[in-house]
Parts: sequence; structure tokens; C-alpha cells
Amino acid sequence: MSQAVQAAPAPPGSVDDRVRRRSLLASVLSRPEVGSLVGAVAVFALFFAVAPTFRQAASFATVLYAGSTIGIMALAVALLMIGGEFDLSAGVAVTTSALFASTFAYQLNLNLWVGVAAALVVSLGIGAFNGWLLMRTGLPSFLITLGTFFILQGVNLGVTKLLTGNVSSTSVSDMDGFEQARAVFASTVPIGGVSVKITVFWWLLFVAIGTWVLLRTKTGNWIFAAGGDKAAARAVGVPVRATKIGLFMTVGFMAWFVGMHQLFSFNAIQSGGGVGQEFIYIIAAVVGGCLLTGGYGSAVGSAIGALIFGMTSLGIVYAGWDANWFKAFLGVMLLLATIVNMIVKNQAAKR
Amino acid sequence: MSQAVQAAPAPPGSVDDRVRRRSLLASVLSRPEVGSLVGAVAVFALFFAVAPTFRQAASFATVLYAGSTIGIMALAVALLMIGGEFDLSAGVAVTTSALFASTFAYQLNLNLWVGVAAALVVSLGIGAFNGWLLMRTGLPSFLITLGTFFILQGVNLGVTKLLTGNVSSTSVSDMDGFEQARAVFASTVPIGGVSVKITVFWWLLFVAIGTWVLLRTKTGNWIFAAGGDKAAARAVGVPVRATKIGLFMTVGFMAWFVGMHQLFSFNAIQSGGGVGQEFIYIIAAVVGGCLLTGGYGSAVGSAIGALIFGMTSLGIVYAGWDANWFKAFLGVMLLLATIVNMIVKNQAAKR
Amino acid sequence: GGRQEDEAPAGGAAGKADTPTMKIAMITHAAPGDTFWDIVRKGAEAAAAKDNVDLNYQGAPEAGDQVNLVQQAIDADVDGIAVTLAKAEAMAPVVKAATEAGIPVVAFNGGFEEWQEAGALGYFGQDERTAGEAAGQRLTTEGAKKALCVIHEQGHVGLEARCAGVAETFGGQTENLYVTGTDMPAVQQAITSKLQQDPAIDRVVTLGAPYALTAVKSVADAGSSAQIGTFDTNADLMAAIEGGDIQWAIDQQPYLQGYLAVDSLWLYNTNGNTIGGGQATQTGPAFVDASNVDRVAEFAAGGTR
Amino acid sequence: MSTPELDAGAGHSPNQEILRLEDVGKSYGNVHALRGVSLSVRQGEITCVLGDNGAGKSTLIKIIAGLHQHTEGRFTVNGEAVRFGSPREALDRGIATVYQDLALVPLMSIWRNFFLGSELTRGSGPLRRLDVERMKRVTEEELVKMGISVPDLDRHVGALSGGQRQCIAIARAIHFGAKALVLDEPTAALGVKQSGVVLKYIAKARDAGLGVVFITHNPHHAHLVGNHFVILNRGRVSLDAGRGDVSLDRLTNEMAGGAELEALSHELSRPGSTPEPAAAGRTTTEN
Amino acid sequence: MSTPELDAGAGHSPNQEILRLEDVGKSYGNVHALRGVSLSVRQGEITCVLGDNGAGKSTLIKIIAGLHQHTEGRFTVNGEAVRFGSPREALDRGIATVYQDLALVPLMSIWRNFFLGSELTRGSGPLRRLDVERMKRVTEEELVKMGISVPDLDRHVGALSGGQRQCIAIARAIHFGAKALVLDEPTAALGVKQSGVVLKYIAKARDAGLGVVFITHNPHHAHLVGNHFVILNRGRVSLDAGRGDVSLDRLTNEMAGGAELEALSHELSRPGSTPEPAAAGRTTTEN
Ligand SMILES: Nc1ncnc2c1ncn2[C@@H]1O[C@H](COP(=O)(O)OP(=O)(O)OP(=O)(O)O)[C@@H](O)[C@H]1O
Ligand SMILES: Nc1ncnc2c1ncn2[C@@H]1O[C@H](COP(=O)(O)OP(=O)(O)OP(=O)(O)O)[C@@H](O)[C@H]1O
Ligand SMILES: [Mg+2]
Ligand SMILES: [Mg+2]
Repeated sequence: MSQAVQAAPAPPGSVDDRVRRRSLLASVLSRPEVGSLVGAVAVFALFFAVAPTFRQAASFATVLYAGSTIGIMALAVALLMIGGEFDLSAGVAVTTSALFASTFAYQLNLNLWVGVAAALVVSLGIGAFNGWLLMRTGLPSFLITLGTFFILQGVNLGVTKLLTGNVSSTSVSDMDGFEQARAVFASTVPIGGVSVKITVFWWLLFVAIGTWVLLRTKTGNWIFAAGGDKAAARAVGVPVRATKIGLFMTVGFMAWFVGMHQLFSFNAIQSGGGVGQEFIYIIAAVVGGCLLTGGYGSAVGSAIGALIFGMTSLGIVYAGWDANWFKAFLGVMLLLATIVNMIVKNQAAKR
Repeated sequence: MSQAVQAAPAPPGSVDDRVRRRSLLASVLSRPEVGSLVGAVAVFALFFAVAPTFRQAASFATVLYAGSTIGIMALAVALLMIGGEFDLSAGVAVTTSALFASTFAYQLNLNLWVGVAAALVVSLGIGAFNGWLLMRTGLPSFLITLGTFFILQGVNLGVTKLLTGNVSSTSVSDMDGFEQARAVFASTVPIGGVSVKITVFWWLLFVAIGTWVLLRTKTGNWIFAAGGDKAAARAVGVPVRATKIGLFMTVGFMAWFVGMHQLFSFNAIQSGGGVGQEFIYIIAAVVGGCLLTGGYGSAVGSAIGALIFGMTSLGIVYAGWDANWFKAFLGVMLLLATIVNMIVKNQAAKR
Repeated sequence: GGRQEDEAPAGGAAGKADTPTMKIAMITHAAPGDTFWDIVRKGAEAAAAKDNVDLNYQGAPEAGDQVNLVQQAIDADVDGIAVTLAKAEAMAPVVKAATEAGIPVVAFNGGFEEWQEAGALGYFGQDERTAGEAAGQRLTTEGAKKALCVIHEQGHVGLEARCAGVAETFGGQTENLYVTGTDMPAVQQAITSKLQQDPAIDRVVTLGAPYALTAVKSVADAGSSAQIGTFDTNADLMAAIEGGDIQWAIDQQPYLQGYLAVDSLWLYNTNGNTIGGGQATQTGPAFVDASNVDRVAEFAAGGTR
Repeated sequence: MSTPELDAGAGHSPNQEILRLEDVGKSYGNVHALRGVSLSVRQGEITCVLGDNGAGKSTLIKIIAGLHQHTEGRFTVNGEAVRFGSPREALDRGIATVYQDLALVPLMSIWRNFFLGSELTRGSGPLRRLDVERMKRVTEEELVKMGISVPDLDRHVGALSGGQRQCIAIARAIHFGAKALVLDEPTAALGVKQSGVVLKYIAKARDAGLGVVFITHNPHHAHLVGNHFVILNRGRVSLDAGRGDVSLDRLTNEMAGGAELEALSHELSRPGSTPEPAAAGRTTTEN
Repeated sequence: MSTPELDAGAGHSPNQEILRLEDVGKSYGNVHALRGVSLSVRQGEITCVLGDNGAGKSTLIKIIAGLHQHTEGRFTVNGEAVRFGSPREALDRGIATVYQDLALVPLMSIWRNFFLGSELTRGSGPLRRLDVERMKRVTEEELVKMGISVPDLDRHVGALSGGQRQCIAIARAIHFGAKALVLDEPTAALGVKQSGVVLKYIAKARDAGLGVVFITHNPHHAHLVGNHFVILNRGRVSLDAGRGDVSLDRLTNEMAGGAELEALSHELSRPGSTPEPAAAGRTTTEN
């Protein structure tokens, strides 16, 4: 049964004839965020078709605003998830930051900017604490940040009650520095007759920075490695510990930013706020293509995920669908968006 | 530098002299649930010391009851997590089941048992749907069950409003079959002067069955394998798909059971109920030693986790601590319990 | 701005009774952190301080948890229980268990129709539905055409009942909108989008003071001319009514609900009295609007109205 | 134990064909990993599949094992065309496989891994339960036979050394292989002694009438036991010969893709005088 | 590239000692994986660590690489006693390692894995960014030199064959190893040609004055390049000899733990007439 040689072995190192060049389309399709982008376009098209109001520029500005308040946090949460960890305290940390800034400045009669700066320190500190405890104990981040979640929730209420006697912070609208801070964190920018919230621009900026860091810096490389295979990353000398603590602090930073936005747009902060938001952020990140198991995802994806969530929840209102069924519509839309995402990915893999 | 042979090679297959026999204590300590057991004892001791009411038998019965309503679901959720998946719809699925049973029997004027049976079918169906969609699409279970979560939440409200005009179902206390069903799902058993809720016994039974299945049956082996390494399990012929769908259906079954308990103890069901409970179940499972990444955990652990959660949340009330700080206490207690758990495990690993 | 040194302590301080210390549990269906319930608690604490009562305040939104809390109060053998019966069906058995154990129970806030059947001694409060009906009537007299009722917690019995009451008596059209109460920007966005979608809406009714203040921003964002009414009050809301941003607020006097619930248990235990004499004691609805806002604002600033 | 008379050296063997691949191809997305591969595995014979890294060997055996499906061509088992939906179907036909990545579940104990998917039970009905005693005993016996000492069968597989893990995977496949045994680089992580034991087992399986597919990078090992040699090169078959038709040297040369090996061994055996190897490779760390 | 004059055959070498272990021990819980191991690695020499499966070789190199810490004994680098807290510290001293489990991140691309932890950057301040072009170029060059063709450097490592992955890990270590190179079974998954290339690299690293620790199960490979041989047996050193003191046959015998190998090779080379191998092992599936 001895047969002749059927193919001459190619010289080593030469180009492999087994590999078809991937078309540009296929390469584009295989980016983590493209599937969700198609999902976003599908959701957009749907509401564009069924909801006349959705077509107005003003409505789009509202949708973008909704995207930004979710998306700024979702970005940090996505980075953290790429790095292989969760933060369940992300939602209440926003409230903590806002409460702290206002209470601190109010109680000590300081300029609001001092409160803002102090809140930044506190927020970064909470992030660093989460990260430190995680690395120190080796417990899963789910548990650590669950603990922080409950603690912050309790502290928000307990401290506010203790200091103000009420369950919300005192209004800061008449304090020094309010107007400037409002301009930075919570103003409105008119563009071609439409008022766009400033958070939208901050969001774009943050996503651009996030993308740059992820794809073009050492730190980004380390984030992917720490989430993809912690042991391997450590073995080749990646500072896993510092990377993860840094990611938690990034979440802290964004929580501070969103907290400041809330403080300066609503003047007073309800101490019970933020609970449950952490999951919205995770949802946005996952819908945007992040793997829950870490090591895969993108900054742009988190923005698209936030946009899908914002578009869907407001789109249902714009479409005038029965409010009683709101959540059911939301669920169906989310499932559809992710299934579209999956189909796009499968198609990309086949090319 | 040639040196003499320092140790004669032992004959192959003989006992390895490098291995110290593990003491019985060390082997016991390395079970997944033992760490959390120590945590539970610590929490118990704390409240026993600070809260006089906590020492009464009646209070203990209340704590057990709280443990059972969390624990029955936590058991199913723990099995699912060992099998490597999540179910975010577990909380609202309980409400769906109860609403369905009561509404079905009420609207069609049937014996309640018919409603109970129909609800079982629906609950198993929801579980099967989750599992099927998961295996069919390959999407993470987080996303799939998130979709179901929203859908069920919307359907609970939408359908209830449609049929009753209210946000809660109509009371079933005067319908046929109520008394028997109540005896099965929601009665009280007096033991030595203390009234213990029947769910406590069901809970013990379910945990015993769960332990048996996990450790002593093929199915249990498959659950560990499917969660530990899906690809490897499939490669050696484990029916991963059937195992995972079965696990989702187990969650459905337990959701039905807890739903029936709620229906027959409260007679009427609030359509908004159950939201957020899914995380309590996951918390109980994780505190009880389940890995979030799958492949590790135990049924008894989930029970201990539920007990820790129940003891802590009721203990804070028994101790009369300020309700404003409730969450903060809860967070600190949870962190302490898990850190104790971790220390025990580390000690076990060192032996 | 900032903290003023001379800010008055909140609440009326009365003399203290010399009766032996009494343990009373107050158990509501509210999650902690809600403005309305915070005022209820303040009223209860004021009464407790006056009556030498050791008050244990707890709240849980899930029916099962609230039942457990009452059971715990029974376990702790308190001298009285004040409970909300928003989920009367679920609470009835455990209320019965309490009375069987010899613990007097009063109902407040929720359970206007069910408190007697459940075995409570008295009821203090305002049926949510009645309050809603009052709001609906007010909208009708104002000549409104279409109202938006903003529910900040989906499936919450009390909130749903308020909106149902509005729909019942309001001559125009009523539409509900569900928003995520824990996320203020989302509340603002959702109301804005609804107003953009349906310009015919000329009234926004919110079910809590902070949401009314947020609705003011939404109305501005959407360029709508809708007027805003709300349930419940707080200090900032008073300012908004004075400034004309918000038209009115329905005040069911939560402070009074909490105060009376505790005080009635004290009276019952020390003297066998029942406030209301077996009838429900209504604490509202009263409207706060431009005509009477100065009178109330003073107390709202102290956090007790 | 039957020892059928084998004509190991001949090209045409009278034994029954168990597995047959005809013109089989497989793509992963844009990579065409296998193209037009034909191969047959007969009862009582060892078919060695050899080839460079990335040649497609593992892909080939994954198709046979039911883990992947071929995208072109025909695959027949005992004359019947099949397309396995899952490895379970292959196992049910008596095809047992040792995967290159071993397919062990790290957090499970040794004996549970050994019997995973084919657990022994006792009792019946709801009382049907794992026969833990017997499974442990069998596992221990099989491992002792392979010459590795694993002191505690309840240890997690994740805590074993690479070679110990490989031994478990091999022992398991040998225990469960009824008709055909497919081994993907089984001796890669093994010591000299264990490699010998594995080769002995492979020979024994052949003698018991199984068809064996043996993938290796070691021409010595292959030549020692193989009846039949298939060399893959970039996804194509470049040599398909019986034992009689190839010498060890030819095999080695074919596998190395040329004759440059001789030179290498010379070069290496004269330390201190290494001649210029193609383009200097090492640079010291920078950054 | 300096080629220092080596006295490869002698027991005592004049070269400077880079790594030295004295009486080092390591336990994992109740398993005492290493006991009283002494070893030294000199500049410009290759120290081969050989031994049975589970003997403790990987544990030994993990201590050197800084992945684990020894629980007993002393470990000195360039005469200075150390106890690495993390692999980073070892890397910073110029010790590069190829781990048995390769330490690659499956979801990252080939070039990112290659430079992971030692990325090249350009620009400065906030504009400091990865020098993607250069990293890709270097990666490609290094892989081509190893003789494997990886068509697309942006492919995920997870989609590569076992041997391709191993090549990446080796190329990386060789590129970054400045003082010492530690290789744990680098040729396990490699084909004949690639193994040759790797051996050539190892020799080249030695000639460039690095100290090399080379773990292998292949006595031929070891004897071809090693200056010094350490055999581990159940966590203890059972042989420590210079090149001149052991023949290939002795090495093979020591590694196999006895002389039974001869018999095996005889046995196997006569297919069809296998004599009774110790206790029949294979049973067909039951269940
Ligand atoms: N993380 C661990 N926990 C417990 N025991 C371990 C662990 N890692 C290795 N061992 C044990 O230590 C011993 C030595 O393992 P090691 O990996 O060093 O062996 P090795 O010589 O590299 O073997 P191989 O040639 O098979 O790779 C083995 O008995 C192994 O089971
Ligand atoms: N899942 C996958 N996705 C994409 N390409 C793959 C995948 N698995 C393997 N390949 C590619 O297919 C080709 C063949 O791989 P295969 O694993 O079959 O090689 P092999 O012959 O087993 O090599 P080795 O000797 O290194 O194990 C390789 O070029 C590899 O990169
Ligand atoms: Mg392979
Ligand atoms: Mg090893």
C-alpha cells in the first residue's frame, strides 16, 4: 500500500498555503465590539421605524444622555471585567461619592471644589481597598465587592441620617463653587439647536482614552493578560496585583465622576440611590462583547452596550408601548440584540 | 563532581514516601463546606452572645425558616453554579410560578391542585427554555437568563394587571384544595413546644438528596465535570447539554416549590416580588463555598451559606441594631464569615 | 450655603412619661432610605421619646421578609407592634399570631380596609387609593387633559394604588410610567422621553418628593409645559412650590402616622385607650400648594413634614 | 488473550478495516487545516500518524474522536459512513481517545476523572449509585500497571505533574478502548520508563485485535511499534507506507522534512565550536 | 557573540556560578515534592535535570523562576541569597523560563504573548505607546528562525497547535534570557526538526555565556548538549555528574530507573509474539 509522496513539503518558514487571506470584512467582523454594533444598529432601526418621536434630534440627545450616564461607569466596569474581576459596589459607590462631596463641603462650610476633591480621594480609596482586599485574601471579587456593596449602602444611609437627620443630603445649590462645578459636570451644550448634555462628550473622551490604553499601552496588555490567564501573566512578569488594583481604582474614578454629575444636576442626593445599577453596568459591558470570564472585550463595546441599553429603555417609551410590559420588552430586545451579536460573530469565524 | 547515588530509587508503584498521611482533621477541613461551617458557627456565637432573644428556641425556628426559604433555592442555584452556569431569573421565576398557579386556578375556577401542577409544568418549562437557549446559542448564561429575568418580570406585572386589574393576584384562601396544599407547602410543625415551619424539613430533605446526587451518582459526576471543564467533559462522553438543561430545570423545580410555599402562606402574590432575590441565592451559594467559575462546591455548603445569610439578617434585628446601618452590618458580617472560611481553607491546604 | 450653626433640632420635644420602659416594634413594607418613611420614623421616635418607649424600627419590601420581622418581634416578646398592612393577605396570619401571643397590634399607612379583619386595634393613615383619588379630583378641577403617573418602583402595591386612584377619579386620560427610582439620571431621562413622545401630557404626577424635583428638569429638557403635582413632601419641595415649579403636593402627614401608631400602643398598654375608638383615624389627604406652603415649609425644613 | 498472527511487515493486510477516511478535509475559519486526507486503520494494526508541528495531526484525530466534524470527504467506521455529533457517539462505537490536551477536569479527583462519562454503578432505580470502591480499585490497578505511583486517588488532577496527568489519560483510554484506540502524542510528557510502558500497552492493544492510531514526534517510537506510517505535511498526506517500505532513517528524514538533521547532531556534539547557525537569534533583554 | 573556551567534559568547571541551590526543599501541603536538593548552574554550561514523572523537576524550576518559594534550604543567584516573591524578580535578574504549561494567555494574539510583561514602547510621557510594528517584526523573525510558520501574528494563541504554542514560549524565553535560561521539557510537543532547532538554540545560549537549566525526558537530547547531569528521584538527587562521568547508556538506564528497558525494546520489536507483560491490563468497557 506504499504510495508516492503526494505533496512536496514546503520549505520551512515560507508562507503557509493553507491559510486563505481573511477579507477585510472578516477581520473587521471579528473585533469584539462589531457584533454588538450590528445589534445596536438593529435596535436603532427598529425604533426608528416604529417610533416617530425617536427620529427627532432632541430625542436622540436624550438617548445619548442615557447612554452616557450608564456608559461612563460601564467603561470602567468593562475594563475591570477584561481584567477578570467584578465590582458589585460600583452602583452605590457613585452615591457614596456624591454624598461625601456634598456632606463634607456642607458640614465644614467649605468651597464645593474641596468636597469634590475629597470625594475623589475617597472614591479612589474605596477602589484601592477593594483591590487590595481581593489580592490580599484571594477571595473571589464577587464576594469582596458584595461586602463593600452592603457596607457602602449601610454607610450611605447611616452617615447621612446621622449628619443631616434626613435620608438625603442637603441641597448644595447655594454653596460656593456650585456654578463652576455644574459647568464641568452637569451642563448642557447646545449643538445645532439641540441641547446635548456635557456627560456625552466626557463619555466619548473616556472611551477614546480607554481604547487607547487597552490597545496601545503596556497597561492594556497587562489588563488582557491578567484577565485571560492570571497565572500565566504572573509567570511572565506582569504586575498582576498592581494592574487589578489599578482597575478597581479606575472604577472608583468613574464612580466619582458620575457621582459629581448627579450631585451637580440634582443638587441633593438620596442616600438609597445606586442600588442595582452595578448590574446595569455589567449588562452594558457584556452586551458590548466583554467575556464574564475575563480576558476579552473592548472599551468601544461597553459604549455600544450602554447605548443599546439606553436606546432600548427609552425607545420603548418613545414607541408608546404599554408601560406594564416595559420589562418584558426590554428583556426581549436585549436577547435579540445579543443573538444578532452572536450570529455576526459566528459568521466572522466562518470566514 | 560526580557524586554517589544519594537515594536508591524505590520500586515502581510502591508507596510514595514523600506523602505524609493527611490527618483526619486535615481531610475534613478540605471539604468545600467546612470553611463556611466555621463561619456559620462564628456568626452564631456572635449573635448568641449579643442578642438575648436569639438564644430562644422560637427565634431559632424563625432563623431556620428564613434559612429554608433562601436555602431551597440556593441549593438549586449552587448545583447550577457547580455545573458552571448562572440563573438570574431564579428570583422572579418564584413569583411567576406562584402567580401562574393562583391565576390559572382562579380564572378557570379549578381545584388549586390543578393550578399547582400546571405551575410545575410552567416552571420546568422556563428552566428548560433557559437551558435550551443557552446550549443552542452558546451565549453566556448571564445574558440568557438576564433576558428571561426581564421578560418574566414584565410578564408577571403585565399579565396580573391584565387579568385582575391589580398588581397582586386574587386571594386563593377560599378555593378548593387550599387546605391540603397549605398543609404540604406552608404548614407549621410543633416540635417540643416550638413551631417549626414545614419548609425547614423540605429543605433538609432537598439538601440530603442534592448531596446524594452530587457525590454518589453519575449525574453528580457530570455536573462537576460540566462545570469544571466543559470541553474535557464533552470529549470523554459526558452529556454536557442534557446535564446543563437538567440543572436549569432543577432551578425551575425549586422555584416552583418556593412559589407554592409563598402562595399558600400569603394567599395572594405581589407581581413585583422576587426581584433581587436571585443574588441572595448566589450569595448563599458562594458564601457556602461554591466557585463562581464552576466545578467546585457542595449542596451542604449552599445550606450553610443560606443559614449564614438568614442568621445575619435576622440576628441584626434580634440584636436591636439600628436599621439604618443594617446593610453595613450585613456587609461586615458577610466579609468576616468568608474571611474565616478562607483562613480555614488555607490551614487545611497547609496540612 | 453650608451648614448654619443655629439650625434647629428636628421634631417637637415634649416632656417624658414616667411609665416603665416599653418595647415597641414598628415594621413597615419600605426599604430603608425612603424620604416618606424617614418622616414616619421621626414621628414614631418623637412619640417613643415622650412615652419612654424602646422603639425598634424595621422595614422590608418583600412580603416574606416583613412577615419574618413581625415574627421576630413576637420572638422578642415586645409590648406592642405597629405594622403596615400594605400586603394584608400575607400579613394577616402573623398579626393574628401576635394578638394570640397577647401583643397588641396597630396598623398604619396601609391596610385601610383590612386592619379590623386582621385583628389590629386601630388604624392611622391614609389609604393610598383615597389619596390618589383626591389627586385625580384635583386634576379634574384644574381642567387637565392628560396626566402621567410616574411609578418609581415597579410592582409596588402602594405606588400602584396611588396611580390607580388618580386614574379612577381623573376625568382626563392617565398613563403610567415606570422608572428606576434608584437611578436619578434614568428617572430624568425616562420622563423627558415620555414628554417628548406625547406632547399632549399636561400634568406629571410623581409619587415621591425627590422625583417631583427631577420631573421639573425633565419638563424643562423636553420643552414641555406640563405642570407637576406630587405625593409626599420635603424641604426642597416646599421651595419648589413657593417658586412655582411644582403646583401642589399631597401630604398624608407621615409624621402623624408614626407618632399616633406608637402613642396609641402606649395609651393602650398604660390606660386601655384606643385612639379612634375602633374606627380608622385618617391623617390625610391634605394639599400643600402656594396658598399654604409657608405654614408647612417651616416644619419641612426640619425634616418632619 | 488472543495473539492473532500478524504480517506486520506487509503493505496489504488481511485484517478487517475499522476506520477509513477518504479525502477528508477540515477548515477552521480561514485556515484549511486538513485537505484530501485518506487513511485506514485495521484491526490488529498500528497506524502511526507523523508530521511536523501544525501539520494537522490533532485535527485528524479530533475528527475520528467525534470532537470536530470534517468539512469534506467521507469517514467510515466498520464500513458505515458516519459523522459524529459528539465524542459520546465515537465512544459508543468503542473508539477511545487520548487527546493532546488530555481532557481531564482539574478540580475533580483522579478516580472520578478516570471513569468520567463511563461511571460504574451498583444498585438500581433511585438507589443506583456510584460504585466508588470498585472505581477506586480499578483506577489504582491501572495506574500501578503504568508504573506511576499516585498515593492518593482523591487528589485533584490539577495538582499532579504533567506526566502523571498524561498517564491517567492513557490508562483511561486503554481501559475503555474496545475497538479502536487513538493516541495523540501520548508519550510527550512521559519519562523513559513510562514511555516504554505505554509502547508496550499499545502493542498489547494491537495484539488484542484493536485498531490503533498512534501520533508521535519520535520516529524511534513509531518505528518500534507501527505497522503503517502516514506522514502529514501542511494538512496533506506526504507519505503513506507499510512497515516494510520504510526504514527508520527514511522515516526520520521524512519527519524532519529534509536531511539537515545529520548536520545538526554533528554540530551539537562539538560544544564550544558551534558554527554560525542561520542568522543570530538571541538578543538580550531590552526595555 | 563570544564563544568562551569551554571544558565541557570536566567535573569542575572554572566558569562563574550563576545559580546555586543548597539543600532546597519544597512541600505542597502534605506532599513533600523536593527534599535536600543541591544544584549549581554555571555560566556557559548546560545543566540537565532529568528524572521520572513526578520526580519534582518542574517544582525545582518553578523555585528558580520565582513562581514558588522553597520551604527549606538556600537559593543563591550570583552568590547572593534570594527568595523571589514573584517571577518578575527572577526576570529582572535575567532568568528567563519556559514553563511546562507554557504560560501563554490563550485569548491574546501571538505577538502580544511574545512580549507580554516586557513590551517594547516608543514615545514618552502620556504618549508612550506600544511599538506594535517592531514587536510584530521581532516576533515574526524569532518564529521563522525556529522553523515554524505562523501565518498571522494576530491569531489567538488558543487556536494554535500544541507544538506551535511551545515554540512561541521557547522563542520568547530565548529572546529575553540574559543570564540564565530555564527550560522545562521544551521539546515535549515538538517535531524532529523543531527539536533540533531548539537544541541548537540551547547550545547557542550556552556559547553566549548563559547558564542553562534543561529539563527533558529524552536522554539523547540531554547527552547531546548537557555539561552536567542531575537526576531527581522522588524529590531527591540520585545522580549528580559531569559529562565526562556518564555515558549515554548509563544516563538512559538511570533515567529509566533500572535495566528493564533493554528487554522492552526487544519485546516490542517482535510484534505478534509479545510475551506476557506484567499482569494483563486491558479490559473492554463495562458499565
Ligand atoms: N500544586 C501542587 N499541589 C500538590 N502537589 C503537587 C503540586 N504540583 C506538583 N505536585 C506534586 O509534586 C510532585 C512533583 O511534581 P513535579 O510537577 O515537580 O514533577 P515533574 O518532575 O515535573 O514531573 P513530570 O515529568 O511529569 O512533569 C508530584 O508528585 C506532584 O503530584
Ligand atoms: N481551533 C482552531 N482554530 C483555528 N485554527 C486551528 C485550531 N486548531 C488548530 N488550528 C490550526 O490548524 C493547524 C493544524 O493544527 P493541529 O493541532 O492539528 O496540528 P498538529 O499536527 O497536531 O501539531 P502539533 O504537533 O504541534 O500538535 C495549525 O496550523 C493550527 O494553527
Ligand atoms: Mg497536535
Ligand atoms: Mg514537570
